Amino acid sequence: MTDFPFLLAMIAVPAVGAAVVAALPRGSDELAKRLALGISAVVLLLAVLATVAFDPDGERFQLTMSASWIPDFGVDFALGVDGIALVLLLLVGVLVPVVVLASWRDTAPGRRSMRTFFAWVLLLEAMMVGVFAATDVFLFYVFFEAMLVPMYFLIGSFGGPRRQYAAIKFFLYSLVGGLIMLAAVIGLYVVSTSELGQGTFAFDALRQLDIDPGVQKLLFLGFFIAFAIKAPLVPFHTWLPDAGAEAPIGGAVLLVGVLDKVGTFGLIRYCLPLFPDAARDLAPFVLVLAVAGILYAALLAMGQTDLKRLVSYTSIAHFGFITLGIFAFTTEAATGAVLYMVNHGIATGLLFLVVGMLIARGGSRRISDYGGVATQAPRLAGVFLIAGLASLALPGTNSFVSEFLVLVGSFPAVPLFTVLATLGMILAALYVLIVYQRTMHGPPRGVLLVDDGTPEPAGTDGATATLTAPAPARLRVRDLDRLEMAVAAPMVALIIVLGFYPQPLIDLIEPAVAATMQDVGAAPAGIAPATTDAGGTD
Amino acid sequence: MTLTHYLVLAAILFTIGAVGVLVRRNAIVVFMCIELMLNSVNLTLVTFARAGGTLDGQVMAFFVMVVAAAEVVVGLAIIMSIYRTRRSASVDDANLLKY
Amino acid sequence: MIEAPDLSLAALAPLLFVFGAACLGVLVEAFGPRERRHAVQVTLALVGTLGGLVTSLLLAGEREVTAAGALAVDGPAVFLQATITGLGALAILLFAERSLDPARSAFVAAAAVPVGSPRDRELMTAPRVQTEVYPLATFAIGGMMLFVAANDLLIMFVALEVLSLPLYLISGLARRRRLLSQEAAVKYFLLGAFASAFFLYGLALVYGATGSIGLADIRAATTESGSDVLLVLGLALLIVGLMFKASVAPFHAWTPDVYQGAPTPVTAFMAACTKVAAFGAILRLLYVAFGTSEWTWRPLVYGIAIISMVVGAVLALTQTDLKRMLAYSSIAHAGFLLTGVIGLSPDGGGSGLAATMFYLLAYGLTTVGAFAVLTLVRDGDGEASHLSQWAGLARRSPLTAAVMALFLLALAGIPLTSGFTGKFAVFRAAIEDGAWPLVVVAVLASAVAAFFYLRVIVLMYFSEPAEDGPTVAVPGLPTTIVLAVTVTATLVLGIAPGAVLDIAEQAAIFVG
Amino acid sequence: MDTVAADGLLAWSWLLIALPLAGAAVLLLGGRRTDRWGHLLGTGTVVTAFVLGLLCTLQLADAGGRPVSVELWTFIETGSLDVPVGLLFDPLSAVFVLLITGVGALIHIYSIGYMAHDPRRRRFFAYLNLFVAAMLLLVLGDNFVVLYVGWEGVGLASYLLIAFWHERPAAATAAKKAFIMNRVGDVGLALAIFLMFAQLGTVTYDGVFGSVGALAGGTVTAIGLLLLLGACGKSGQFPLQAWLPDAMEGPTPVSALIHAATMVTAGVYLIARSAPIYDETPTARAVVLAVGAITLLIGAIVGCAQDDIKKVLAYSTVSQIGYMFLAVGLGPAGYVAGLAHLLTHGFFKAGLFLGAGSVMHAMNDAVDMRRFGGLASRMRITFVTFGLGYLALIGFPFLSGFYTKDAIIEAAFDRGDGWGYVLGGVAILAAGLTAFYMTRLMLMTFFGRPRWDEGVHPHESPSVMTAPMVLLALGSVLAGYLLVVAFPLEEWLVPVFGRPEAAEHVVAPLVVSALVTVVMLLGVASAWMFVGRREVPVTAPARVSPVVLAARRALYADTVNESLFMRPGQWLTRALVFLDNRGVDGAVNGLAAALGGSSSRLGRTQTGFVRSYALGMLGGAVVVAGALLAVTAG
Repeated sequence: MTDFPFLLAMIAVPAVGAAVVAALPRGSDELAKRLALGISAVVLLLAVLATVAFDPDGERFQLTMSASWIPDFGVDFALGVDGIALVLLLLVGVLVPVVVLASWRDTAPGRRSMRTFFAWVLLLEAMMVGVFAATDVFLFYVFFEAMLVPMYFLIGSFGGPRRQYAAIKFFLYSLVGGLIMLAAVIGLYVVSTSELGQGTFAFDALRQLDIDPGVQKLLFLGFFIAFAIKAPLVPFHTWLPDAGAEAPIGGAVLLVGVLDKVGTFGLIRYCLPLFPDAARDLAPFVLVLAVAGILYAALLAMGQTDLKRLVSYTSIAHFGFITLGIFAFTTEAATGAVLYMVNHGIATGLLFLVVGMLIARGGSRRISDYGGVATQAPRLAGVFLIAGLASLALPGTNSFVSEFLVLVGSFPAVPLFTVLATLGMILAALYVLIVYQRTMHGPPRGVLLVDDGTPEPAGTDGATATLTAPAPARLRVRDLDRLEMAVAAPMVALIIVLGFYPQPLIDLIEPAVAATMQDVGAAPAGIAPATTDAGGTD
Repeated sequence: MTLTHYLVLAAILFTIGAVGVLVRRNAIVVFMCIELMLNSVNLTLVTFARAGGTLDGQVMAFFVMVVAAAEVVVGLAIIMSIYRTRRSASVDDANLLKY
Repeated sequence: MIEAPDLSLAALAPLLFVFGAACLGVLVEAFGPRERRHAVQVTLALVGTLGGLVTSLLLAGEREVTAAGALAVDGPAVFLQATITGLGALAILLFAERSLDPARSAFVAAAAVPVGSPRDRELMTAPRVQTEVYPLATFAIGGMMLFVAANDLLIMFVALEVLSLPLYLISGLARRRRLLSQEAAVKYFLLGAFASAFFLYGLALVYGATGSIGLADIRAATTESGSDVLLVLGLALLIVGLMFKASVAPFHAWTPDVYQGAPTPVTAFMAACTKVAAFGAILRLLYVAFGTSEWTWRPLVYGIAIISMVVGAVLALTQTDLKRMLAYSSIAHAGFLLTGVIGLSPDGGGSGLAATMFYLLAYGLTTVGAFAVLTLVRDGDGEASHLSQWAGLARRSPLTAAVMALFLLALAGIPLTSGFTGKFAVFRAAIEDGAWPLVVVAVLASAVAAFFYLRVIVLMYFSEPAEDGPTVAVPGLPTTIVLAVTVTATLVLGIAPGAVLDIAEQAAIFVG
Repeated sequence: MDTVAADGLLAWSWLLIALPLAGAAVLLLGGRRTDRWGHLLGTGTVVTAFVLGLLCTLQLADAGGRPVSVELWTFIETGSLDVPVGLLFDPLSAVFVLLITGVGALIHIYSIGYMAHDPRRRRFFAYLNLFVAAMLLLVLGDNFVVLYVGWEGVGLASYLLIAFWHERPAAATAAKKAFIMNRVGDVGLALAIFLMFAQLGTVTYDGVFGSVGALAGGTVTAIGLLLLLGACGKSGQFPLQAWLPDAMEGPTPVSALIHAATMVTAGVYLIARSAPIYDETPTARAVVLAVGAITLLIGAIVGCAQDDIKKVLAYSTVSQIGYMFLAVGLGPAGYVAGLAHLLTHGFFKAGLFLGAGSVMHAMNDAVDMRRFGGLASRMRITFVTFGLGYLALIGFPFLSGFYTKDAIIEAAFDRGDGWGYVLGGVAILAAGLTAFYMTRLMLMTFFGRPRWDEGVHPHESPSVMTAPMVLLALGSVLAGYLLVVAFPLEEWLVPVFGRPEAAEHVVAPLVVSALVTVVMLLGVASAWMFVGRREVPVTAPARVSPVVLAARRALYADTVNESLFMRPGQWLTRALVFLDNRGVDGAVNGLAAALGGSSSRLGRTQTGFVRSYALGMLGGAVVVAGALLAVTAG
């Protein structure tokens, strides 16, 4: 079973699929989306099978395969996953079909051809799988950069009014980071050349190098800046609100749900094991960025007037938590951080989806254009609330587990930062509940208001005339229909199941994280905090 | 009168040519200035040949002359064609392509 | 009784092929029947260049100095000759394209006829075409091949002129917008002549300083006698002359004007082949003749590289004409190439040489392709090279837009395209030589550069097409071939560059 | 006392949580097809849970109250952190299980009538079920993390129920306020958990209580204070009391169940549960005392000036929970007293709220007591049950409040030191105030001339509503006697708190009781003086003493919150948004603009004149030559 090249298949299937979908004749959007759904479902299946084949307590990297690619540069096409990458692959596998399903309706006749849209999504999936599965730094870099292209076209061709600006901004930000990283990658290669005789990009070989601290710092920064832009961390974040706001919902979900995870994934997969000394020395600064991001972005989220920008800012705050967890250098926190990546993908993904459903009804992204939706679209409101609660990490939702782990794990190592970060819990509650109250609660108002006496379309819950506030004003708003429920249901289910029974994922993640922590030379947290004090506080 | 004098003279000629290129407007004159530069080089070559006691330099001078001649042919052709269009040989008039 | 100098015809086969074809072309021009001339000329030029390509490929691994030490047929020479002939053949194909322009050719019917005269107007639409361009171009190609193989300064100078003079002429032969074309010719000619004068004076000074013009002898002289003022001045002037051809800032001023004014196929030819040739000469000069006194010119090249990258990238930001934009981008690329030159260790080893050569190949192919696409997008009076006219091109012709996007991404150096492999190679070479600050500047510059490439993609894909926008002509066979070749090359060199890198690696040894 | 694994029925005690949870799930997922029978299902689950809880308690009693644990599954296990999902069924949690399921069941029944006409009744019962489940998880969890899960779970349920009529802006806002202020407390609880893990490496009750003694005093105090912060948030104690009165925007059964009987007493539970920790830290205990004392005064004072019947009861709740905090703050001496008062309060306050709900039901949901009056004759049952609850609350002799409140006051005096007298005094004073405002409420509502709006025709509520009121009224009469005299709670809780040494009374209980009764009667009398004798104005008099004004404004709690947190927060947010757009993003865009500008400026050098190009080249040549010479020379 394990000798089946799962990872290669997970890259090849969507890539080929993308080509096929793109090659379909004009006007075959219906076929295109069915095809896309099928292909992404296959990838999901492969991901699940790969998880079955994966042995958490076995080798660090499993399902490996390697083929020489560019011998002159010592580049191999080497794939393999540890627990960290595996759970992220599962996330990709889950999100893409959902996204395809969520874009089902966009293939209306007269609209812009969605054939290319699905092709780009599938290509993006292939790239994302590649970036997580690569065990060769060069290969990782190639996917890391190439990933930009499909997302660039997704934003630029299918996005909102300011999509050109957003697309270019997204691309340039990432490219700048990527190019700086390129310099560092080459530097790493040169170092390996001087140490091992001939240069290599193999992650495992590079991990063994001992690099002079000064050089380490430079290389670390090279990688870190790229990942900090990708994640994004304050102050490299301003591209995300634009991109997130202008991207089509499907694109936004993949952008914030998966693409940005590459940043945090890179931090824990590359920055820590490859440059342990630099990571330890610079941890305080990173932690400052992380905590600043948590509070700063949360406050900004409260100040937003645009639904999608708001969600983007909440994500920035969450990335702060993830980074805190990674750079606290304790197994608990780092495990929590990785789990957070998955959970955030699901929770924020759902939040984007439901926001998109609301926008699809109102045709406006402005928060102030909505009000009292819950009175006539209880299912919509319900899903919105669940997504929101997951985003504020309410116990019982998946995010709680990860946020709790991050904080409880970081506290022994960096108490001060953790306390500050914990205040983020309050801010999170604020920004979620404020937007929820403004859009869902209160008397009906906004763009959905029925000004003329037209009867509202069917499908709404009859729950408008309450014995308390007989509101004469009514909204013309459909409640979630079958398709939309089908989109939301799996996410909601995941949120709750993982909220109460996260252990399977943790069991996958922990060994890999523990190994990483050994690379950095950090012990698990717990009774003896002194051992893991990353110098954050004093 | 030592060899240095010749070299200096050649340098001066070269400079004159270069300056001429900068200050003169008429394409023909500009081109002649360039020819002057080439010829100053010839002088230099010959001088060095003399100094080195070999003939290479002199041979090179011949090469240069031939090349210069070819250049003249091409150059005048081009200048002529644009002159016939614009009725002016001023290099400053040819100024459509910029920025 | 003078014994003839040793002359290994085998080693010179490529040159002979090309020059032979060129001379025959002249004869055909003189005696061939007009109506069949075009076909014959094209075939001749293609046979010549392709023959040159094949023979130079056969010469792979050849390392000898021949023609009384005047020519060095070694790895780099052969590799670059192959590159030049290959790119040259592609350019010739572009020259030969007749189906795009209703006037059946990109070249003027009779260059001597004044612009705007009645005769000119009537010729404008006449089926008559110029065929001198083919022998001229072939001569230029021959000159370039000579340029990269020249093992003494005089040959280098002669080659310089042999490649330049035809270029001056054919850049003035545009069928449309003749005024611009002629202006380009004049500027190119005057500045070119000016530059070669500098080169020549440099030659003289070096000769004076070392008593010889053979690169090997110069190397010997510099190694033992060190470097006196004459030598250094000479080197400086030689560098100026070569940098001019390579359109490196601050000697780039002619590039945008000439690229814009010249007929697009010629621009493609210059952008690709001239760069290859010029860098070939630069590499040879610096590493064969002055390899041992590397420390003298290294800081200079370092600085020039930075200037060139920054000037090219920044100036291109605000261009509105595609040809002009590509011209500035070629200046920036010259800077990137110089980072490769920096990454070359004194003994001519190191990965710099191979990297630079690979970059030249990749860049040349991509550029030819990009200009080829440019020739397809036309409106009433010829090519529509203004950016605004490209808005929404993807709706009109998805394929054209996709191909152009690929080339632009390659020029921007996005992974899985040849541009990335090239950038990676030269940056690696530079960092191996400890020049990481230069590389940091380079990556920032390429980030800036990425902006204007992206802007074109944005226009093509994300903007609504203008109603009176240009039409996309259906390429004829020649252009189709060119596009097919360049697209494939751009992808192959990006996805599986191993083989070519190997070849470059093995070729990367000068015969000293 | 060490715990044993569960057997028999206790092994099924997880059903206590599962049943209501399943009910909620069915009702929420079932959609409109469950509208017809949804409320019955909801009530059924809780009643069943009550029965089950009763049986479990009996089995526990047979086992001599020996704590029983039920391990369910591993919640989180990584590194040195191990969080199981386990239940702990000991006398303390048993008491709460009975209170929650018992009162819960009654209020479910009541709601069937109260919400009969609400089209969203099904969802109402779903939320109630959800609340019961979460609350049971809170009191049954065997470690702090599970407690935390329940803790925020009840917060969610309370949010949903306060905002049940969410088209009312007031309700929506109140719900948000409640959740936020609770979250502030939750942060404290969370930090306490982090600290436990950091210092003790465990978060289970056994682990923490077992080794807390070994900790440095400072750490223990920190843990205690952080726990207290959490308790204050949940129980509406000073300084986080402001949300509780607003929470009255929710339907009245919610106010009765969540914001009177059960959820708001979770804080007391937390502190009682954490007794081993507080036993180690007098400092934290002192703070608990202070909080309790301050809160019970605030509640009592503000309660005197409110005209909204539910607000009066709400502040009364705040004040009564203050009593409980005061009690548990006293340490071993007070735990039982506090819990006893918690139980009796659960009965009579729930009863009072249900009565108030019945009144509102009759008055078309009016809440302004100034527009009530003379309802005694129209609503007999309501009047009687409400009256009994009232007597119990003000501590009328031999009703439940009398026993439990006196116990607390005695315990306060028994501290012996000066603080003991201060606290006792405060408690007694508050007892007087309680008597005052409750009497005022009674007078304004049930006596005097009717001051109803036109179109109001008061009528007794249906029996489905009155029956629970009657039962609760019985509870409020008897509970005190049963818990203190008949089946002493003290005995029952011995397994948890151990047997406290018999305190020597500094003030004889009889004296205390007498004193309390006198003060209480004074309060009643003064209420009669101020309210009963004269006509009640239909609109509140504008010109009143600053004290009354302050009391009406809830002692400016909201004003403080707004000016201290809300406004600065909003200002900060606006400032940051500006900074982010202009500053951070502006910098990037500025850089881009700068590049573009320099590009066009640099482009000017490309003049198009051959000669200037030549000049450029010449200059370049000179520079190159110069550079090379410089290198070689230097």
